[in-house]
Parts: sequence; C-alpha cells; structure tokens
Amino acid sequence: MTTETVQRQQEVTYLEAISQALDEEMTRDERVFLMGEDIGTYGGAFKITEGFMAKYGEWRVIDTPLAESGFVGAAIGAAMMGLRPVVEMQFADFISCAFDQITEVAAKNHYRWGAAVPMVIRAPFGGGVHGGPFHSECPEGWFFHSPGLKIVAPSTPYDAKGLLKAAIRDPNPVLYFEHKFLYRRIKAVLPSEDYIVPIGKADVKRAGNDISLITYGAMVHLALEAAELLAQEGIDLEVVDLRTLIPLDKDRVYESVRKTSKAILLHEDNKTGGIGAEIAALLAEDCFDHLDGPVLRIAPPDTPVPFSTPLEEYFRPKVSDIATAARKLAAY
Amino acid sequence: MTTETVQRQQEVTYLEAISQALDEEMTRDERVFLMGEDIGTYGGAFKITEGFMAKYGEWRVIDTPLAESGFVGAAIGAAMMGLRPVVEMQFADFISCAFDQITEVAAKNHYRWGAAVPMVIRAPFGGGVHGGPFHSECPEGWFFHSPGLKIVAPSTPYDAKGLLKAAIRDPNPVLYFEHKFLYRRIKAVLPSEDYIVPIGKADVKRAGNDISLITYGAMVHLALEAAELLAQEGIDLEVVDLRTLIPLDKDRVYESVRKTSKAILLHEDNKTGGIGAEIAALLAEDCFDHLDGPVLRIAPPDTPVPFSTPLEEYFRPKVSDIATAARKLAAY
Amino acid sequence: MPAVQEQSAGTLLERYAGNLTQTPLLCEEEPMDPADVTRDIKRADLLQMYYYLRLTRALEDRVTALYRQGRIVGGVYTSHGMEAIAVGYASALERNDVIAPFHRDMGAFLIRGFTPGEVLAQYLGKRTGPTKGKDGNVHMGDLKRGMIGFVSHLADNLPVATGVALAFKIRGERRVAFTGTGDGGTSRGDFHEAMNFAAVRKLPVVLFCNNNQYAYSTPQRLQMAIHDVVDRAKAYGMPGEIVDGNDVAAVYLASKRAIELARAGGGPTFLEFKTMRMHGHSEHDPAKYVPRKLLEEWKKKDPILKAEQLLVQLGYGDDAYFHEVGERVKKEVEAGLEFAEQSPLPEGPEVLEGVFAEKADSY
Amino acid sequence: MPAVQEQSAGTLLERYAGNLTQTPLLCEEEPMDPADVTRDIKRADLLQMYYYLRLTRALEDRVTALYRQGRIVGGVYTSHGMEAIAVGYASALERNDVIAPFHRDMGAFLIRGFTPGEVLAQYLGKRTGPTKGKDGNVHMGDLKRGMIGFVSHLADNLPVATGVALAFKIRGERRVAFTGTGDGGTSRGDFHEAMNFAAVRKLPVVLFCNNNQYAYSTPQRLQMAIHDVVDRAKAYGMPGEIVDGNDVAAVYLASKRAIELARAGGGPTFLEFKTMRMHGHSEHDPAKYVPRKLLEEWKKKDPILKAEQLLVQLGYGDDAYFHEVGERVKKEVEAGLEFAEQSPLPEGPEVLEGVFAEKADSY
Ligand SMILES: Cc1ncc(C[n+]2csc(CCOP(=O)(O)OP(=O)(O)O)c2C)c(N)n1
Ligand SMILES: Cc1ncc(C[n+]2csc(CCOP(=O)(O)OP(=O)(O)O)c2C)c(N)n1
Ligand SMILES: [Mg+2]
Ligand SMILES: [Mg+2]
Repeated sequence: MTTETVQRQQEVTYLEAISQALDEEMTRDERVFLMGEDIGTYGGAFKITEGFMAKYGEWRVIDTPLAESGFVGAAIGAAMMGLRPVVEMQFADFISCAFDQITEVAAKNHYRWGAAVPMVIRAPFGGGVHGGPFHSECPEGWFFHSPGLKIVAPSTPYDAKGLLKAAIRDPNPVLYFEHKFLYRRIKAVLPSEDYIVPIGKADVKRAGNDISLITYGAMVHLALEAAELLAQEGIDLEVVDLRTLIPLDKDRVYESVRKTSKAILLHEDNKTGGIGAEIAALLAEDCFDHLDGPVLRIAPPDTPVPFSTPLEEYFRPKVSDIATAARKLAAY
Repeated sequence: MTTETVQRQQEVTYLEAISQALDEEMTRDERVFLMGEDIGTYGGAFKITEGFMAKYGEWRVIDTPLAESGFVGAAIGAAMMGLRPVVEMQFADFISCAFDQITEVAAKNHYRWGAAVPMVIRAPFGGGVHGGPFHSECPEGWFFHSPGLKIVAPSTPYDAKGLLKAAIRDPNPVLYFEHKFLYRRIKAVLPSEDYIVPIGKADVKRAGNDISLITYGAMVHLALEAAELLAQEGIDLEVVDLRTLIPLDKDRVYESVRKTSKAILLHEDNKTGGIGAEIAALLAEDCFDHLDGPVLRIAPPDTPVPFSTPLEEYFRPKVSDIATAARKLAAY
Repeated sequence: MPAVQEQSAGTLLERYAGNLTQTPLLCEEEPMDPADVTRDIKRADLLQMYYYLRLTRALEDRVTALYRQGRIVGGVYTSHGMEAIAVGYASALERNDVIAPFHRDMGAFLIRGFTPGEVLAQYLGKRTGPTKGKDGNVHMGDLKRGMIGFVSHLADNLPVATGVALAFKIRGERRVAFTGTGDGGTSRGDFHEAMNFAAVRKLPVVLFCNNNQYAYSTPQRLQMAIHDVVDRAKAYGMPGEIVDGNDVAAVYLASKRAIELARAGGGPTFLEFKTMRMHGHSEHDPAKYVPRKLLEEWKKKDPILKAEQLLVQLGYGDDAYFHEVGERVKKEVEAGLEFAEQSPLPEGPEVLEGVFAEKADSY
Repeated sequence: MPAVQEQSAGTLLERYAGNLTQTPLLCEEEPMDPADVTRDIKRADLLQMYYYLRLTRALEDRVTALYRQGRIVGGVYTSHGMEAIAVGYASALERNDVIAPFHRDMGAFLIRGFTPGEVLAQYLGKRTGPTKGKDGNVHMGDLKRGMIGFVSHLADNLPVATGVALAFKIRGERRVAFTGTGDGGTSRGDFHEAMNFAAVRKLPVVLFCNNNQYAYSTPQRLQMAIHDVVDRAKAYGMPGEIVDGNDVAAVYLASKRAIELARAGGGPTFLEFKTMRMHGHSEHDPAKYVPRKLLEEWKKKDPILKAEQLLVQLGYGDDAYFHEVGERVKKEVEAGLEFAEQSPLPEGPEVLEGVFAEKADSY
C-alpha cells in the first residue's frame, strides 16, 4: 500500500514530463534557454514553463514579440554561438510562419558552411481537442522532406522526457512535436535518474506476430487499443512507435515487417504525402519479397482539420478503421 | 522545304510557351494580371514577361517590393475579389518565404468559409543550372501535403502552355512549377489555336510494356533518353509524365502499372518524402496484386542541392541510375 | 436546414439591418445638432452604433456564458470592452467596401448582417453557421457580405486586404478595404509587408491596430520599443492617427476620414485604436498578469457607458431607451440561440466537401 | 588538400592580415592629425582600409572577368562601387564581434581573413573554398572567423544576427553583431521582425541598409514610399543615421559609434549607407534600366577615388603609393587564382557529407 502510494505520487503526465525535461536540462546546462510567446510570466499557453521565469530569469525564459520567423531566426543565431535555445510554438500550426527560417537557414547551415545549429523547436500539435483548422494541425509532413532537420514525436511521458533531453543535447535543429491531446490524458512513473531516449530509435510498444502497425504520436494509443480488440479475434498486432521521424529507424521497421509480412501505417497527419507514404515506399522497395499483402495506410482524408465535433470525429482515424484494415490484411 | 521552314519558324521554346500562355490569357481575360519581382520594366529574371508592361500597363504587370509573403497575400485578396493573379517567384526557392500565406490562407479559405482563391504561382524550379542550394530547389514536396492546392509541373512546351492556361482558368490556387533547365533547351511547334492541358491528367510520353517509369518535369527527358537506351537491350519502358501532381491521376498510373507490373518512380526532388513516396505507397496499397517486383525510387539523396559541378552531377539522377534500376527490375 | 434567422425584424432601427441589400449601411438623414459630433454623425447612425454596441456585448456575454457551461467547445475570444472599434469602423464603411477583420471585431460581423443565430451556430459547430462547422468562433467570413474570413495566424489577412484594395484599384472601383490586427500582430512580418505594399501602391485600404495593450499575456513593452503603435506608420511614409478606441464616435469619425481619403485615391492610413482588453485573452484565461487597477480605470471608459453618456448629452437617448435597447438585443440573442441550438450539426462525410472550389465569382 | 593560401605575406600592411589570431583587427597607434578624420581614425587603419578597398576591387574584377570567360558558372554579385561599406564597417569591429554580411560585402570577408584564394576557390566550386563546393559565390561563412554564412533569401540573416547578439547578452559578453541587407531586403518581414526584436531587447547589434537604390531592376520608389530607408528605424524606436556609403571613413566612423553604443549596452542602431550599384544586379545583367547619367555621377564618387583623395589630403599617400598597393593586390589576387585553380574539385560522394552536425562548438 505504502509503496503504491509513493508510486502514485511519482506519476507524471506527458505535459509534466516535458516540463521536467526542460527544467532538468536548464539546470544541467546553463547554455539552455527558452524563447516563445507567453512562456515567461504566463508560463506558456499550456503552462509547461510555469514558474520557469522566476527560477531562471527573464534572459533564459524569453517572452518574445509575436513573430515566429523572427524568434526562430534569433534562436538559430544564438545556437550557432553555442547556446542551446528551445523555442516554443504556441501551437504547431504557427510554425508555418517560421517555415523559411527552419527549412532554408536552420536546416541547411551545417551542410552549406559547416555551422552547427543546436536548437529545439517544440510544437504542440494534433487534434482531438476541438481546435479547428488552425489549432489542430500536424505539420510534421512539411519538414519530413527538408534534409538537415531531425524530427521527433513522443507518445508517452517516458519518451516525451527522454526525447526532449536528447533533442536539447543534439547538435542539430530538432523539431519536437508534442501532442496536445496527450498532455493531461496520460501518466506514467518516470525514472528518477537522468535518462535520454536516443533520437533515431523506434520502439515496439506491443510485440505481435501477424501485422506490423507502424505509427507515432497520439495514434500509438489508438493502435494499442485496436491491438487489444483484435487480439480477442486472434489477430496479433505488433505496434511500432516510430518516436523519431527523421532519421527514420528503418532497421526496426524492416525487422518488424519481415517478421509479420504485413504492414499498416497509421497517422493523424493528412494521408497524401504523409509519413506513411515514405514508409510504405520503403517497404515496397526494400521489403517487397517479405510482403504478404498490400501495405495499408490509415490517415485522415486530404482536408484541413474541421472544427465541429461530428466532422472531426469523422476526420480522425478510429479503432474501427484499424480493425477493418487489420481484418482485411489478416484474411489476405 | 517551304513548309519545313514555316514549321521551324513556329517552333517555340518551353520558356516562350509560358510567355505565350500568359500573353494570350491576359488578352483573353482582363481579370488576369501579374505580380512579382522585376517582372515589369525588366521583364523578369528569365525574361518571360518581357514587353508585357508596355503592352498591359503597370497595374496589370506589377513590379512588387521584395516581399513574397506580402505579394502572395495580396494575390489571394485580389483573387477573392474576382481577379486572376499570376504571381512569379523569381526562383522557386523563395517560395519558402510565402509558405504561410500559401498553406494557411490560400489553401484553406475555400474549405473553411467558401471563398474561392483563383490564382497561380509560377515557380521556376529545379537544378542542373549551377544554381547551388538556393537557386535549384524542388519545393513541390512541401506543398504536395497541403490540401486545397493544385500542383502542376510541365515537361514540354505543349504542356507548359496548356497547363498554364488551365491553371489560370482554374478557380483554385495552383502552383505551377516550371523547370529552369528546360527553358531554352527544348522546343516544339505548338497549335495555333487556343488549347488547354487539363489539370489532373497524366500523359504517357512513351508507351511500353515492361516497366512503368513514372516521373514529371525535367526528368521526363531523362526518362525518355533512358528508355531509348534500354529499348536496345530489349527492356521496354513506359514513360508516364504525371504533369499534375495534385490532384494525382491515379487511374492513369494504375493502368500503366497494372499493364507492366513493375514501377520505377523518378524525380529530382529529394528522395525522402518526395512525390515518389506517395505513388509508391499508392501502388503498394492499390496495385499490390499486380506488382511483379519491388517499387523502385530514383531521386537525389537527402541533401540540399550542392553547387560545385561534380557534386551536382553526383546529386542528380542519371540515365545510368535508371538503367541499373530497370535492369534489376527486368530481371526480377 | 432552418432559414437564416433575421436579426432586426423589429422597429427600433429596422433600416439598419446590416443587410447588404440596403445601401448605404447608414441612413442619409442630415445631422441634427451643431456640436462637433453631431456635425459629422447623423443621429440615426449614432443610435444604430449604440444598438450594435449592445448587441455585440449581449451576444458575446452569451457566448462567454455558454463557454463556462461547457456548451461551447474550442476557443472563445471576445471584444468585451473593445466593442466600439468594430462597431465604429464598420459603420463608417459603405456596403461595397470589404472588411478583413481582427479577431475581436464581432461588431463588424453583426453590422454586415451576420445574425446572432448564425454566430452562435458557428460557435456551436452547427451546419447553419457561416463555415458550416468547418471552422469555429470568429473564424468566419462571407464574400457576399464583404467579410474576409479571419485566419488564426495573426496579420496574415493584412496582405490579403491590400490585395482586395489592389483589385479595386485595378478595376477602377471606388471601394475601400479595411483591415487590422492587434498590438501583438503588428510585430509580424506580414504586417510590415502589407503596410509597405499598401503605401508604395497608394492602395485604397485602411489598416488599424486594435491596441489593447497586451498580446495574450505579453505587455506592449515586451512587444515593441515604441510608446505608440502608430509610429509604425512612419516606416512606410503612411499617415497615422491615434484614436480613442473606446469612443465609438471617435472611431467612426477617424475611420470615415481615412476611408474617404482612400476612396479619393489618397492612399492608405494607419489608425491606432487605443483600448484595453477587459477579459482574458480567451475565456479560459483569468489574466492575472494584468494589474487589477488598470482594469478598474478602463472600466470607467467602457464603450457602452461612453456611448450612453454621449447620447444623453446630445439628448438622443435616456435610461428608458437604453433599457429598451437592452431588452431588444437580449431577445435577439436568445432567439439566435434557439435558432443555433435547433440547427443540425453537420454530418461526418461533409468533411470531404469543399476542399476545392468549382467556380470563382467576382465581388 | 593544398594549405589555405596566405593573403598578406608581404610587408605593406602585414599586421592587418585580417587574421583573427591578431587582436584587435586595427592597430593601436594614436591618430596622427588634428583634423576631423584623423582625430578618430588612426593612420594605419585608414591605410589598411584603402588596401582592402583595392583588394576587394581587384578580386571582384577578377571574378567578373572569369565569369565573362565562362570560367565561373553560377551567379556573380559584386560590390563594385560599394566597397567602402563592408571595408568600413568590418574595420570598425573588434575581432570577437560577429558579422552576418549582406551579399555585396566582400570586403568584410577579406578583413576577416578569407583569402583571395579561398574566395576564388569558392567561386570555382573547389574543395578548398569555405563551403568545400557545397555552395557558391558569396554564400560562404565561417564561425571561427566570426562570419555568418549568407543565405540567398534576403533578410533571413537579420533575425539570425539578433540571436547572435542575444547570445552575447545572455552570456554577458561585450561583443557586437553587425548585419544588414539591401534596400530591397528591407521590404521583407524578417527585416521587421529582426529590427523589432533587437529594439525590444536592446540587443548589441547594428543593422544596416546598403541602399544602392535598386533591388535588381526595381528602383527604390517602387519598393517603399519613403525617401530615406533610415525612416524604417522609427517604427522600432531605434536610432538611425544616414551615412555616405562611398566614403570609407564616414562608414567607419558611423559604424564605430553604433558599435560602441551597442557594446556599452545602449542597444541597436540602424545605419543607412547611401550608395549606388555600379554594375548589373549580377554580372549577366546589363542594367539598362539604370539611367546612364546616374551612373556617371556616381562614378565620380567612387569609393577608391574618394579614399585616395582623402589620403592625399592627409598626406598619407600619393600616386606612387596607390600604384604600389595596386600592384600588391593584383599579385595577391593572381596568387589566389593560382591556388584556386590548382585546388581540387570535390568528389561526387562528398555530396553526402555534412547534412547533420556531429558536434556544436561555442563561439
Ligand atoms: C502567428 C501567430 N502566432 C501566435 C498566435 C497565438 N495567439 C493568438 S492571439 C495571440 C495574442 C494576440 O495579441 P494581439 O495581436 O495584441 O491581439 P489581442 O488578442 O490582444 O486582441 C497569440 C499569441 C497566433 N494566433 N498567430
Ligand atoms: C526572399 C528573396 N526574394 C528574391 C530574391 C532574388 N533576389 C536576389 S537579389 C535581389 C534584389 C536585392 O536587392 P537589394 O536588397 O536592394 O540588394 P542589392 O542587390 O541591390 O545590393 C532579388 C530580388 C532573393 N534573393 N530573396
Ligand atoms: Mg493586444
Ligand atoms: Mg539594392
């Protein structure tokens, strides 16, 4: 009983895990500092940096003017000088305003003239929160295609903390997509000692033999739910959580698909040109001989994220979509 | 002899075809007007609009300040009022500066609140011209993933003219990727009467039975060259020119692949997350039973476009890359 | 689908339904009084503005209440305490002019004929809202009514508005575009690019800053090193003016001057409407970062209070009249709510509709 | 791989090799003359600036010639007639300061120790160029020498420079960032966002506009509705100054003042260097859109001519000396060309190197 209580107390949400990672990294390394809109006095739109300004001062927790291109550019400059900026987009959707700085400056500097740009952009993304077209976007697909960027998207508090620490310690620009829907909905007990989750390593969140269900972000939980359901029907899903989108852990993905011979790709980002397309293409090229059925993709249709509840529900992938796809593949 | 001479005289370059399309559409429809940097007095960096300002005046050929987001935004506003703006990016690379306006405003307005945005953005793209990282980019992959945009990329003077006219007449925002390398390198005799090439229709540039080589833009010519070479070896390539990237002509692509059972995707855009990924994914899902071999992709590596000649040559797809892939597939 | 609910079927101000089939929005009666305001604003116009101030307040208060009850999901951004700005400028425009509003410009929607029912349907994600459930809250627009849909990304619609004005100029129309953003929004590059383009091409557009002194939690001093946002205009060679944003008459008159200058070919003007955000950034924000004293001071300058003082002073209205208007707008809002609540939600597959346009009209 | 070629192995100004191992860039000798210029600029510094003016001109003229011969492929943008700007400001900085240059700032590269050989290797796409062939022309940088690589996308490096200054401020270093763009570049949103952020946070950064009156073919009047670009500074509450961009001493002194203000914690300054682009936008552009008369007038204000007049007036130099410098820079450029031509091209597979960094150092 006592032990259980202690453990309960140690449980942290996905949001707190992010907050802890920032706090610990700022304490560990004085080069780490934060920039963004309303992250200081207010503690951020989602309160992830609450109390940080009091603790670290207004030059390490910088409330910026409303100018994403400007402050991402500034982060690039500070990073090149040797600091470790962590920039917050208030919502991932606004990253479009900084697109040019990210893709043309941050991504290409090292390749072009050898200047490392060790920075992190935190982007609260994804739907399911009644945010509508401009507060629910999944912008990762835009950046997936820009060499020079690393991209991570954790699905659990453990990964959220470990990947953020790894991102902060990485000498490259890292886009950190944190899922708003998960912020306060999932909890876990985290190790008390410092740890990282290495960038570039996928994680099998559920081992299985029949079909590889490859996904990331909030969809991992949907995948696990579907896997439980399908297990009752005798279909054994392996749920592969990519965790890192760039560089992609091809080995782990291939290993899974070579075992199961069947693959479903699941994401919340629009279908066309999403990350599922790349993985399907890799499988169709590199694992063709192992495939025992078509590679299926489950993703929202090619529309903006709609606001109204019945529309958004229709838009978002569902357990039943996975079940239908898995049954089809299993019968193949 | 006389006829031949006349025909010779009528031959126009890819660049002239674009220029003709603009000129004819401006004459046909007074709602059409142009905006961009140096397109007026100077006639554009590539001289596509030379003489236009004298002909149409400085309110239909607008030399803008150096501000891509601003003038793309202005084009959106004018389009919503019922005009038909055609915007020129001096180089496609600078489209990153207007990314937010294109993806968040132009692409989503009709879906969100029913406002049509009939505009065209012309973007001279692609490499092979010693342009280096900032004057050779293929940005189409970024936009492929933004519902609400149409995207075309012609490979011949005929298609260049016909697609531009179709784009101008389309009630949606259309990104028109014109390949700089082709500007003055290819010529054709064009019909003297008005015609369009419909958006959304691929074109088989060479019929063949063994392998479908699916591509677009300047790579079409590389594909045709490779096809000639491989024909001598008895490998019969079908070269499918997508022409339109969104909406994709799935029917035509599927028809070809169902016939040949083998597919190679070729593009000049970076490999990861390129359009080849989407098509490979579609094939792996919808044509799986017809596939007699892995779906191969030929594309540059995931790096910026390098400047130095040996680097750029290494970077760009070559006839030999296609030959290797085709031989491998043929032997499969 | 229920018919779009009529907002002003009553008698009080029936000519000013904000319906674009009527022209102009404001009546043609002569001013009734020699005093400053009365010289330049018609009595009926002032009364209409008062009505819209009240309607805006009543509607948004209802939205806030619904939000607190959990009946509205998603963000709620109101113009509480700042209603005079949208009401003032939208009243100064002609019906053919086009507005690209700021996110706290509910009054402009109402004046352009968006009914409380439509607005509430929008908030509730109903199919009868202007976006048919595709988008929420103030993210609505309608080209037929000369309203450009608001985009979350602040200042994005400023370049768009310059393009609207450019279309007017190219077509030789004597129409004006009106647009603005918050103090926060003026930090964005798109603000700069729009201001500059408007000035270079002398476009018929008026650009304003709704300066309520905070961008979310960020006070003006952390956003810019100038005291008056109007100083931004100097970078573009554009005339600028500071206006009391809580005084609907002042907003109206300054807007009118700028609009007429633009209409006459004199180019753009930048207006800084000084005001104060009296609620949180959105309704979930208690805004503890704003000194209470500041709010108390500004409460005394409430735009409705100010308008009533003016009306009393001019002999245009009294408490009974104000009460009558209050009752009327309350009824309109409740009728709107009924309409909205009875309206159907969209059905799932409607998601797939409307990504591409089939045609594009002229406006 | 050939060793990086030494640029100033001679005797004339050997202490000013622009090599960052020397500090400061300019020597510590006392001014020699009571006149205005001589009070504030040391004789040796002025002579060094003259040397760099000549070196810039000689190097870029060589580049132009190589381009015309088809030996350089890709774009060539020179600072012909505008050399005083980069030479002047770069001379006013300390070696620890950081420059995010404009695309016509060759002088700054030279002063920071980029040798003519390296620069020519860059133009020729050789592995010994600062980007190892990855990029071309002025798109080069080197953090060790305090030079931020230029990005084509104009004004993109202005926010970056504010971040450099922010790093200095956070670390409590007395260092300054220096950056700028053209008249054209000041129209971009990133210019605005950078200026604003610099002003709000009082960052140690100096921002300039290299106003050569055209952006490619677009004259200033089609770019902005103001006569002096310096008026842009008013939007940010930032001090601004107009400077004769063809007078190296004036550029140096104005830069020095701004730099020292920034270093002392006084925040950013905006400098408008008035000048004229004397060649085409790039070397393939005959620039027919520029009135010939304008060019003739400006030719009289050539920065090298102006510098020589000043040196003669101060008794610092005469024709023989100028000739000697000319011979010297010519030799250096030719030696550089030899180095560049003998340098190897990169090999194909090098394409794959360097997308990601393995480590990130502090500067
Ligand atoms: C480009 C962009 N970045 C961030 C946001 C998130 N956001 C919404 S409103 C707001 C503050 C806006 O302040 P201001 O412009 O002063 O308008 P106010 O809300 O005070 O009326 C912020 C940061 C946004 N909408 N757009
Ligand atoms: C964002 C962007 N758009 C377009 C271009 C293409 N371009 C290169 S230089 C130039 C003109 C630059 O003018 P200015 O800033 O005045 O500098 P100048 O060349 O006159 O020295 C243009 C349009 C660019 N480099 N970046
Ligand atoms: Mg505000
Ligand atoms: Mg210029």
